[in-house]
Amino acid sequence: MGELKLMKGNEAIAEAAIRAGVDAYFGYPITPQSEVIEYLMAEQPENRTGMVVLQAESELAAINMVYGAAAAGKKVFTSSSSPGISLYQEGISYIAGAELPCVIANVVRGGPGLGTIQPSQADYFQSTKGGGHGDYRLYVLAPSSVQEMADFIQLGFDIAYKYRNPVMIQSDGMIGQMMEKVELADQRPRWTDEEIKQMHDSWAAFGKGDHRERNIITSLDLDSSKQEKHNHHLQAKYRKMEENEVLFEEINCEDADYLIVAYGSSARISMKSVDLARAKGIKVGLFRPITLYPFPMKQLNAYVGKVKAILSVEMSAGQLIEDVKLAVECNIPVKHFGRYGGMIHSPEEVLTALENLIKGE
Amino acid sequence: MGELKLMKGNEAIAEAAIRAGVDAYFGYPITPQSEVIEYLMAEQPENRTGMVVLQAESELAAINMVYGAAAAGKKVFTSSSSPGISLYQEGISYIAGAELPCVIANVVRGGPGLGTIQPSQADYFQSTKGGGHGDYRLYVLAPSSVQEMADFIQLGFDIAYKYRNPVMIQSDGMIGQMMEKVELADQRPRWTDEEIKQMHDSWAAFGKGDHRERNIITSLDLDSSKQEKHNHHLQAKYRKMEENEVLFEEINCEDADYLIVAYGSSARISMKSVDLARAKGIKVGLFRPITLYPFPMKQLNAYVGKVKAILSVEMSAGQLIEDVKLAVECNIPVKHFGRYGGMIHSPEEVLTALENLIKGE
Amino acid sequence: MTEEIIIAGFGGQGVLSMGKILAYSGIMQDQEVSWMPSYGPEMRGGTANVTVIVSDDRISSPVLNFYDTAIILNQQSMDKFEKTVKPGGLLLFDPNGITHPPQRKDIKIFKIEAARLSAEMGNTKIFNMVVLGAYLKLKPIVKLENVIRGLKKSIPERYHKLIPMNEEALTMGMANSVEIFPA
Amino acid sequence: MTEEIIIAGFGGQGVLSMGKILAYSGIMQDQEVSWMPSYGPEMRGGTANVTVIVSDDRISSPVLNFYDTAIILNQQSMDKFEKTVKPGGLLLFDPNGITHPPQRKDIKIFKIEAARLSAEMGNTKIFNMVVLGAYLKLKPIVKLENVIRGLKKSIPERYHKLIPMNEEALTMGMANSVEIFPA
Amino acid sequence: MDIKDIVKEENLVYSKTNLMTNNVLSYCPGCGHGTAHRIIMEVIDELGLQSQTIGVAPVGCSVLAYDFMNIDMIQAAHGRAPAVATGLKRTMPDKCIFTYQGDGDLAAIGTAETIHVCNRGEDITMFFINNGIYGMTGGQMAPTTLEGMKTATSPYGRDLKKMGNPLKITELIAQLPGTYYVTRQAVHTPAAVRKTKKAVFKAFEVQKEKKGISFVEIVSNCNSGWKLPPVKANQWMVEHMFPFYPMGDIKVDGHLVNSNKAEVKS
Amino acid sequence: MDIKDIVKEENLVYSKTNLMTNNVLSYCPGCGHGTAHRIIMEVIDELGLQSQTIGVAPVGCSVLAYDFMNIDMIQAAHGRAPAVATGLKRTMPDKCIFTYQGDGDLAAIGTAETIHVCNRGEDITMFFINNGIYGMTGGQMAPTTLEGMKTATSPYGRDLKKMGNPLKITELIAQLPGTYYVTRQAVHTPAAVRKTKKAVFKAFEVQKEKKGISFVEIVSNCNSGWKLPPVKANQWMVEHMFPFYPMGDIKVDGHLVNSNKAEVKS
Amino acid sequence: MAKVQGAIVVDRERCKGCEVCIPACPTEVIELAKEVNGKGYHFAYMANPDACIGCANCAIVCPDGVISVYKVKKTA
Amino acid sequence: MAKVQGAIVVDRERCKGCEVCIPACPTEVIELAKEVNGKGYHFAYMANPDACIGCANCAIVCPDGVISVYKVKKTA
Ligand SMILES: Cc1ncc(C[n+]2csc(CCOP(=O)(O)OP(=O)(O)O)c2C)c(N)n1
Ligand SMILES: Cc1ncc(C[n+]2csc(CCOP(=O)(O)OP(=O)(O)O)c2C)c(N)n1
Ligand code: SF4
Ligand code: SF4
Ligand code: SF4
Ligand code: SF4
Ligand code: SF4
Ligand code: SF4
Ligand SMILES: [Mg+2]
Ligand SMILES: [Mg+2]
Repeated sequence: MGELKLMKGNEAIAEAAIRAGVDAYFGYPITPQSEVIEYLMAEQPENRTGMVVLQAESELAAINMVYGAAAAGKKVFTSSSSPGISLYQEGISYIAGAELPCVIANVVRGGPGLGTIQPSQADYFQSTKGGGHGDYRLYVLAPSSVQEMADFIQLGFDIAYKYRNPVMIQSDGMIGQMMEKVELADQRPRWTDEEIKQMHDSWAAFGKGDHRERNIITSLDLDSSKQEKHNHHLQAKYRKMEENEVLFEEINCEDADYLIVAYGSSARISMKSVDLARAKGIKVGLFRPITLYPFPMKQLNAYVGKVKAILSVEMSAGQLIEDVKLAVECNIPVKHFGRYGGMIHSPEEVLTALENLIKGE
Repeated sequence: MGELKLMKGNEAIAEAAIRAGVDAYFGYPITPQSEVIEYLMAEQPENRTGMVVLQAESELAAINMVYGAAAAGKKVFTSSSSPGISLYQEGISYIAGAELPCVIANVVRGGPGLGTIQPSQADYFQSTKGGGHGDYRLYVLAPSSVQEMADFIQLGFDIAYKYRNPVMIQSDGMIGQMMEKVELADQRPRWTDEEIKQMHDSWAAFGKGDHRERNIITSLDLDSSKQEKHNHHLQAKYRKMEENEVLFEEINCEDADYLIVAYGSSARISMKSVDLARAKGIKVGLFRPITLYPFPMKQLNAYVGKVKAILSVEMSAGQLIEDVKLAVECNIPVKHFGRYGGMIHSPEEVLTALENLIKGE
Repeated sequence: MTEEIIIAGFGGQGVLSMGKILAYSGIMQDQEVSWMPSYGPEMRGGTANVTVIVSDDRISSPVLNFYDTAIILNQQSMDKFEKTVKPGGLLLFDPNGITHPPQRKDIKIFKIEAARLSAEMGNTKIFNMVVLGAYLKLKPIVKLENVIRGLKKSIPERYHKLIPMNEEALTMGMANSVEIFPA
Repeated sequence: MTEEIIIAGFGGQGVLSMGKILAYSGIMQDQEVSWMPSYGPEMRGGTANVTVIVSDDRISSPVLNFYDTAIILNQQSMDKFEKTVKPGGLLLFDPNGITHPPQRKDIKIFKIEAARLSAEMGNTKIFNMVVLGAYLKLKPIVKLENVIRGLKKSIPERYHKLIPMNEEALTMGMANSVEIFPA
Repeated sequence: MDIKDIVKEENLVYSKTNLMTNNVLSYCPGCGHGTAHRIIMEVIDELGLQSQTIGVAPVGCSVLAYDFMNIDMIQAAHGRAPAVATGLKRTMPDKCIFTYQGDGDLAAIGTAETIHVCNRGEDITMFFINNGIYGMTGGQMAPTTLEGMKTATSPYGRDLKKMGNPLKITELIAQLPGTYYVTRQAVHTPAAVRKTKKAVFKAFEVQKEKKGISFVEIVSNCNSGWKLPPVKANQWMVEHMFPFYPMGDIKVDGHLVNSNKAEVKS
Repeated sequence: MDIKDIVKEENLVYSKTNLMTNNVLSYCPGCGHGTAHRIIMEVIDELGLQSQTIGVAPVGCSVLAYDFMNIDMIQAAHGRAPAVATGLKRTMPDKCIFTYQGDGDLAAIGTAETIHVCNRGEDITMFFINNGIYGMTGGQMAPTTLEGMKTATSPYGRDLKKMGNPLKITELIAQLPGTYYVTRQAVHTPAAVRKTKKAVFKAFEVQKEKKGISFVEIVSNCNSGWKLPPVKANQWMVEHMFPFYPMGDIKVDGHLVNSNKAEVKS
Repeated sequence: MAKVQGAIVVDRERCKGCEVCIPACPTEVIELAKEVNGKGYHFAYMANPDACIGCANCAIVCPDGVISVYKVKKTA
Repeated sequence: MAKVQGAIVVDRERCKGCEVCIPACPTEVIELAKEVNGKGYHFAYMANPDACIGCANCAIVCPDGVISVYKVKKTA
């Protein structure tokens, strides 16, 4: 068993990055996630593992530093919050287009605009359907605990390198700011230059040896037919992820008449609502997508014919619900419940919404 | 009847902006829409109407210049193409949050990343579901002709001011670069300062008179409960748009056994496919959403029970199709057909896809 | 066992660190814990609060509307949180600065004069430890030894010399809470 | 009436403006028109083509795979577009630089030596007008007077003095196309 | 003479201008932002410009300036106030437009907008509150953070090799032909406040004359970020910030005042 | 002596370096980009750095540099090459990293990244191709476009009052402590090419010694944008660009060469 | 001889006890109160009212603008 | 006396006929051909081969790097 600590989600993700042997972090401060870079600066990982930490002059610079380091096959991590992530969009589209592996954390806050600094889940569309231009997808993980904040770093890099695709960890101010017990993985060594060469010589730009052609990192192809081919390749990759990399959790679902579908902090709150409802004799289960993209379409669809209705719960005006509807192909009635703009729903409110759903309101 | 001209879509939108009495254009060059600013610079609208045209140092600057001028109640227009629009996302979220009217044109090109400069429709999700952070919506118009490029400027400003909401005109390299006959509206005078005061004194920041409190343009409210109220207000506005401002076109749909759903340049191509199919005896109609948001949900749903299947055609790997599916609530089978990454499908390819759909492939 | 606690007061009263020590103590005895603070610039000179949950089982929601225990350290927090104590629950407060004492009859109410006591001990920094002591006397959800272990984990090594003083404060708190019976 | 035309050649041959004049001519006689160019930096010194549609009805797709007429002005374009002429359609080409003349038998094929003729007229700039004249002789979809009106609309006022010369080139083109019968 | 006899309406010689609202300032005790706000509003009041002025404050501690300044105001995105101000000025060339920006805002994320608004020479006034730190987000390193200075993201002090040099953005923009009046001031003493107020007057005059950018840097404390009580923070500022960011005019009437001062290098 | 006797393997004194690929350059006839590419590749070849070098070219006519330079290359987003290079250099401090940027890229959209990479003094080399125009997108005005110069977005000539001043970004970054070697060169004549090549050598040496930024501006033609045939374009460049952007070193060994030259004002 | 006498009025509830006014006063008029206001701040007050000359130094450096200054000419 | 003689080889198909090499040549060796290459460009060639001294000036300014230069010492 690894080391046990009480940590904020923001600290856990930072510590996990050091331990995952990440090579570099680039970021720009923004509430509610500035603890990520603050923790890293205080920990001086350059002394622990040689990991580089740099405060960029802006989010644009940060995401493009990520692009640069990732282009060389280096493990690179960045984090920001909603307005900063909007500024990342061009860079993210480039990273996806150039097929670079990296992990990006969005500790979501209330929007739109400057909004609030309180928790929110209103960046679901942006993360899952592409806030940037073009047809691309991020692998989107939604941690619902501090432990998952830590765990999803390693998992994220595994996927990022397996598919050469950017990975988004989408949490929010609640998961970022709360402390929980976290079991930390043991330190992994950073990849040596030799290892990087062995693993990524076919694509990474770390200097052309005589044994191979030059490597080029680009998302450009002025020839549309080649660009389309590249897009087909990307889409095939996404189909593979949809086939193989879906993650989800089912809590009390076996005998459920109703389902709550919720992710991240909403799922945590809804767990309590399930307890409250069960105490009242309502047979409800919680279906928690862990990957927001690829969304557990088939897995949720399996409840067709089994549950009477679904309550889609999110801290947003209604984004997750579209995927829930698409998943069940309109064969189960789905209703939305959510607070937003920085407001967090209480377990009791979710229960009430569930009761209203059952009453058919 | 207004003046008849042969113009590129990009030129038509620029000329229409002058004639609509727009106060300012801010933009940054990018293919395939640089003709917009080039036309404006050549026309010197400061001499024609007093309209200001400024080449900004970047897209970030451009969208925030738009924010500034719109904040004062001025009619302001900008245009860019996919990578530039990704850079607009933070600004767009602010504009939506602060409820500022303006018109933004995206002449979409193939992505992701730098992609190609050829036409594409892969920014559908970004435009309609929010590429920026937070729960907000743009009113999204999809012109499918040069005439509509011109017409949607005035329509766009009407909606923008009616709802105090940003409007997106989403076309692509094809509509932007092609020339067609266009009938230009007569010149409208720009609003005088007095008119702006009369119409927008309740909110616009052009200088506080003694007769009123100061006006504040902001998207910030650190108090989440107030921010949530503001979000409720925004959502109510979007519901109103959904109720009142949906636009669409139906071609050969009365007796149709099958529907093609397509917008913009895809709709133009599909019109030809409908002709080809009808010539072969296939009863197919074209349903063209003109507003991508609000999407013609009810109007498309009206075909439930009437048509056997729908082919959703777009120059993208599959974005429009999600709204089509949500609209028909899975009561009509829907299949996607599209070329992408800068490739344009031919009328014949669409026909083949339709025939395959009918054959049940 | 699951204990759901809100601790609320001024920013400077050590509300967050009290919660943190409590949470760490839970970890020391293999329990599940969560610690969810209010955050943001509104804390600048303003109020602060933290929700702490200690449980034998997996913790569901880290934010709550109702609590087993509310520890309340200023009037604003009293106004906000008195009503959130579950029936039969506990409200512990420091009367310093409280102008409207709690009125509920369906909960247990205790006061601890931690501000006075810590001032008397000549060290207002241990104020929060006095409060924590009082709480643990009333709800011994964590053992004192685990609190000390938790303390060691949650403060930097260079301050470990202050632990005996903190222990004293805890004991002082344990000895001095007084039950209140609303009129 | 709907006429779907592709005009293809080198960037410098006036391909795009020929299409534009043709489209403007259609407007002059109240027809619907569309003009869709290839665009982008690949044009830099490379090939250019434009699809022009002139019709009495609303025009559907401005991009096409098959055409009623192909006007072809270099070999690369011949390679690409010979096969896109609809059966029974027209292929008009300038033989200058054409190494593999068209071979199809199911279409009408005409040549116009516009490069030579315009050189002989001492003005290579009117090359494209010679080609246009040849085309209009074969498919008189727009009246000459409307072409002149279209010309006036599509070139700046200060060049209007050149219109007579353009007219001459059109006439020259009309008189000089030659039908080809592939071997 | 009794205090009551002195404290009478007719004897009032100074009180907060009405162009400051009655909302309680959101700033930490002793923070220079409040004083800077008040001086600017006094000048706008004295110039009779309330109805003509639109202020732009981007993100930073002063993001809530609109709660305090009794004029039409716009809250801008982080770093983009110069662009927003350009949008305003270009469409309303006769209005008085100013930005009020922190050092993180103006010299980090907003560098491009800062350089280009100055290079274009827009007729606006820029107030630049340099406290060497990101106040609002909890005291992270700013471009203007001094060598060795400890912040939340330079907890062992700013290390120039790793974190770059403190940036004299004011000297830099003074080099551009679009700037007309550039000065550096402070608000920690009565004398400093009086000088700054004069500078603010001059800045708005330059704007009125449409001579290009007028730019007033105010070196200020950030007690919370610096982790010092206000009076000590002001002392620290005089001892550490002023030597690196020397007080006084840098460019007047379009001319650099003194080439020593205009030296950008540290 | 017959040509055949001269044209023999053993008599070869100059031919394109193998570090340039055999792909046909996508540039317009006579465009200086090709020459600039070749010189840089020759130097990398001569220094034996092919396997150590990673180039970063953002959007601009040279976006396809990766088709021509026979080294590992990264195509960056418009303006962001300095950030990309920072990501590379920070994680591979011993590799040789350069950016190759146009004036639109480096001095407009990328201003913040340019200023900050220079202010941090990253150990990278920057090549700045200043042709006073946005070549790739069809000849729009750049920050470096001269007063009165006609472009697609200044069809009546650049009007300073409306469009801002031509920006001497090179002089500006030379003021920053993070830059060590800053020079302005050209590639229009054999002599200029030879000088530029020396500058490129020096720039890579500075990088090897980790002294901070080495920055080589190359003033170049854009025949298409300027609408002049190549040789005329070069003449125009000498007559109009050089007076405003004078040739020569601006900063050597960390010191400004000559205060006249380093004057940013126009 | 006419001597100037002044007085200040501090808005107690808005004063944040930052002490910036104290060194600004040339005549050492101001101190912080032992009591706190509703926000928990020790507020400024005229500890030495007779010394006040109404120079407004305190007021113009007060970040929160909570000081009003009054001044009269007193005939000696 | 040993005199230097040179020669250049232009890759005709890659030459873009930009003429930049022409003024670079100190001995006026180069001209553009009347014919065009496959891309339609008039390409550079040694119009005056005897004058070539193999100085490589033309080659180093050729943007497209299409000139190779050869040089021999010729004994007079
Ligand atoms: C795009 C974006 N990135 C980051 C932030 C977070 N943020 C808010 S203010 C600020 C910096 C504040 O520092 P400064 O501009 O110096 O103002 P101060 O608070 O010191 O007065 C930052 C990083 C944000 N709001 N938006
Ligand atoms: C975000 C973004 N905005 C705009 C563009 C369009 N664009 C491509 S290159 C370029 C400018 C090119 O000019 P310069 O950097 O001077 O390079 P040059 O072509 O002159 O060598 C522009 C505006 C883009 N690709 N991406
Ligand atoms: S954090 Fe610093 S800048 Fe912000 S209000 Fe407090 S003292 Fe002022
Ligand atoms: S457009 Fe200009 S910069 Fe680009 S290749 Fe042509 S000449 Fe060179
Ligand atoms: S300066 Fe103002 S806020 Fe500070 S102590 Fe004095 S009166 Fe109070
Ligand atoms: S007015 Fe002058 S003398 Fe009176 S208290 Fe203030 S600073 Fe002191
Ligand atoms: S410089 Fe090169 S490309 Fe240009 S004409 Fe001479 S040989 Fe040809
Ligand atoms: S090598 Fe020298 S002499 Fe020979 S052609 Fe070239 S420039 Fe002229
Ligand atoms: Mg600051
Ligand atoms: Mg350029």
